[in-house]
Amino acid sequence: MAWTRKQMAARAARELQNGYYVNLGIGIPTLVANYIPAGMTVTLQSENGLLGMGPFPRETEIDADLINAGKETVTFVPGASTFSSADSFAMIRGGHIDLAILGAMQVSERGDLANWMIPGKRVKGMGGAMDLVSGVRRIVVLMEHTTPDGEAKLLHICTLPLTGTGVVHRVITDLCVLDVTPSGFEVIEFADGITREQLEQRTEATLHFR
Amino acid sequence: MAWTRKQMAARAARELQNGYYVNLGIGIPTLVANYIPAGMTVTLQSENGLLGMGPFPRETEIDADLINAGKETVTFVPGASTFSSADSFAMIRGGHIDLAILGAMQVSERGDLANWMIPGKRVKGMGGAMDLVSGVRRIVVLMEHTTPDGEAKLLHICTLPLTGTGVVHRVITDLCVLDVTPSGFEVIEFADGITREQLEQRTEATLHFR
Amino acid sequence: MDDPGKHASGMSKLWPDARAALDGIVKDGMLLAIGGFGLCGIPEALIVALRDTGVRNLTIASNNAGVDGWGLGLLLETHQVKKMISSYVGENIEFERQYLSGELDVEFCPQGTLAERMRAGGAGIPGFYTRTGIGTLVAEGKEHKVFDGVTYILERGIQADVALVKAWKADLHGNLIYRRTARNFNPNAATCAKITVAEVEIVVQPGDLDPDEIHTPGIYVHRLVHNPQPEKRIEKRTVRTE
Amino acid sequence: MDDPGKHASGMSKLWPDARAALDGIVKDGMLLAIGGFGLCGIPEALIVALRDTGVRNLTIASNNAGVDGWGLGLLLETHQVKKMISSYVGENIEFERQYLSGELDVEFCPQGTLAERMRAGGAGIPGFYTRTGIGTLVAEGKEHKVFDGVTYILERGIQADVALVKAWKADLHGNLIYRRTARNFNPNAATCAKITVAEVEIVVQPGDLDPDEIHTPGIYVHRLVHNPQPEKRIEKRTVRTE
Repeated sequence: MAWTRKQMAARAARELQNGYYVNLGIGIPTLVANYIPAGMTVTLQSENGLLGMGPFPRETEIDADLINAGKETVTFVPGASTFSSADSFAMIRGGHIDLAILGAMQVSERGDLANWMIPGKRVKGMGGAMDLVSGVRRIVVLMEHTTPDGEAKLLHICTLPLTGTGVVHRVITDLCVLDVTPSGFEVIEFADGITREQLEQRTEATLHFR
Repeated sequence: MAWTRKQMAARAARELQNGYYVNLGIGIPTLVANYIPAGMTVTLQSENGLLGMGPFPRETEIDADLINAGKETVTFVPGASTFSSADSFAMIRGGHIDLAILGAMQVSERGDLANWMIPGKRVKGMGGAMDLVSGVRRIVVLMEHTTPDGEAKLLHICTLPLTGTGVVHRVITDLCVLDVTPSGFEVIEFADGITREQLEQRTEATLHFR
Repeated sequence: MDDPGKHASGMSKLWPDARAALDGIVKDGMLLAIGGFGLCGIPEALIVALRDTGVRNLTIASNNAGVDGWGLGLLLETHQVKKMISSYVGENIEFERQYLSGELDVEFCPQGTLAERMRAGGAGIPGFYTRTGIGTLVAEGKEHKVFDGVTYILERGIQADVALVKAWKADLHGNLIYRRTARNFNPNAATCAKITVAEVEIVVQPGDLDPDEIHTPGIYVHRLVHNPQPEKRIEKRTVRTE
Repeated sequence: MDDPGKHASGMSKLWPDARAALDGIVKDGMLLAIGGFGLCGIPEALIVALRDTGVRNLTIASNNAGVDGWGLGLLLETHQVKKMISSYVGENIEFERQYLSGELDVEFCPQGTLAERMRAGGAGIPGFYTRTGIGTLVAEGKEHKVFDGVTYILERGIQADVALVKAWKADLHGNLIYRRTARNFNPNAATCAKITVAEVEIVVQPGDLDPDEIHTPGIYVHRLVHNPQPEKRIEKRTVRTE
């Protein structure tokens, strides 16, 4: 059975390690913050200029000057720091963030990532996605295995405009977990009850199994 | 009669304008701070990371954490700010300082400046001088007209390793004030009693007179 | 001074209001750098005043383009903007309409590259190399260069004619302190323009701020506007209930 | 973790002393970035501890080289330094002797270029263009490039193995605040190394510092050493008498 969004987030939380500095993308990746194991210290970076992001505020704590990269009101935790956008992306570009967990539209078996633009549809811009994928040490993609229409998102070659090339290390979907290896996608975990055949049916890219 | 060091500093202070941000070099240029006209606001930058440098401290005010670029203990004035070396030189390189008044070993009639190194003698390094001459909007050199041995310092071409090329706008010596123009040095003021002939005698470069 | 109106008389940089502060310094066809991330930390009063000047054909470097009816959205409604240099413009229907119809030109620039381009422009750095955008549309037409076996692209510094920024607190010399994530692009925009105008909530005397706590030294700020009660609209009001 | 000892256990980054903090992270032949301007804002205890490790053939990027018998001068006396990357070394007789005799290699780097090279190295920028040094010895052998009719030279980012920095105050997460001009190169050195060790006078709990007043976020600091009473030698004690 496919993992729920919560199960996906919980699985992604297993990518975290004590002391990690982590950037979580918009959407399902945001949920990962709810599954940080007790006793583990993980510091969340928000690329608009906050290290040490906390949970959403209580109604009385709302502060218009304190938002995350998704423009949602947030809080900060003890030990937090704020900084300019240039300093924030110096941190990202310079390889100081241990891990980013991001959503995607497509991932290729070479680790190419597309998550910012669908030609002919509405163009919103890449925001900080290109900086994150080229700067953060480890990129984990967290996304549904296929589009709502059932189209494959794990491809030989991305057809959408790229966010970065050869940048993805691991993909966690609702069906499985895959590593991007020199020989392509290698499935390292299955969601309960998901079979090799089911995965191959919903994947355009070649899948390798251990 | 040649100007004294104090008179030179007083003359250099006439280069200041209200609201200016100024960097003063080590030696005679430091004295210029004593001649800022009353009622004029001039903010002094020290390239080790201070904007709004004040006078030397009283004995009781000495703070080892507060020095100028000459490594002397200083104070700061109300409205001062501190910053990192990268931020300090971003300010300098980016053209935000209105004026620097610096010492020199040699200046050429093309505005080349040499003030950091005498080959074969002790080599101390350029410090921030190269950054200052290439970044600050206007460079005024304040120096003795000749070396203590009577050698010319205003030359057709500098013989010492350069600090910058075509960077000097004006030179104030103990004998005169010169502008660097497209056709070379133009004398715009004489110290009291100094003659054209005396200047030419002590200058290797061609001098133009208005 | 080479830039008219660059320094206020004496050392008080405070101007009576946003309209007065922009008088004579903004012109048709200028390049402006404007701080803010979404609607957080935007110079609200200055944007309204900029609209009211009626200047046109502006190029604006700003991470976002506001929303319909607020922030930079106000300048889009009046067709005063010719081109945006932004990383994300997804919140604005009028923006999209003008962009798709060809009325508005957009240069998409990755967020970190945009911030660094502003910093570089202010720091006398005409160009720098970055991995960001390698292999994507962003890299097209840009110089590629290999350092230690890795390929980077050349990005250019941005030097604006005027910057409009929002800070929390200022002294009369223009030293600025920002608050929380309302800092964002403001310190970077403040450095990259010939003339920078800052809108602040609190104005204090020189000496009231500790030198070590100042985020933007006053040298970068030419005019100050006091707006004690900005609206500070919130785009996504999210709360936890437990 | 890819870098052994990079993160302390839990989130307290405090180590018992300077010697312990350097244990296992400094090795022969390493490139170190060290903060300080003259003797102001130098990590005194860490420099002594570095000497005591006995590591050799070091390359050190630091604006100055200390004085005879203090600061980096201590490491010159013991011949642990192979090369200095500095802007000004005029205060040190032993330095001069080793340099003139060829025992010590020196790369002179303009002060602002050195600071920017550290910042760039920490910011993922392998190279940037600057006017500084054009037409001088500094420009020799470097790529020249014209932007908008003006020539610039390419300077490289510095990425160090270890950085040693001095701050005034820290919390246990490694967030740093510097004091006055003791800030200088420290924030830039802190960002450019694989492992950064900070020596501080005051240690507080996370949450005791306001996020807006932090100069160096804790992400850049891997180990902290508490030195409550550094000597802080003054090179030129100048006073006014009136």
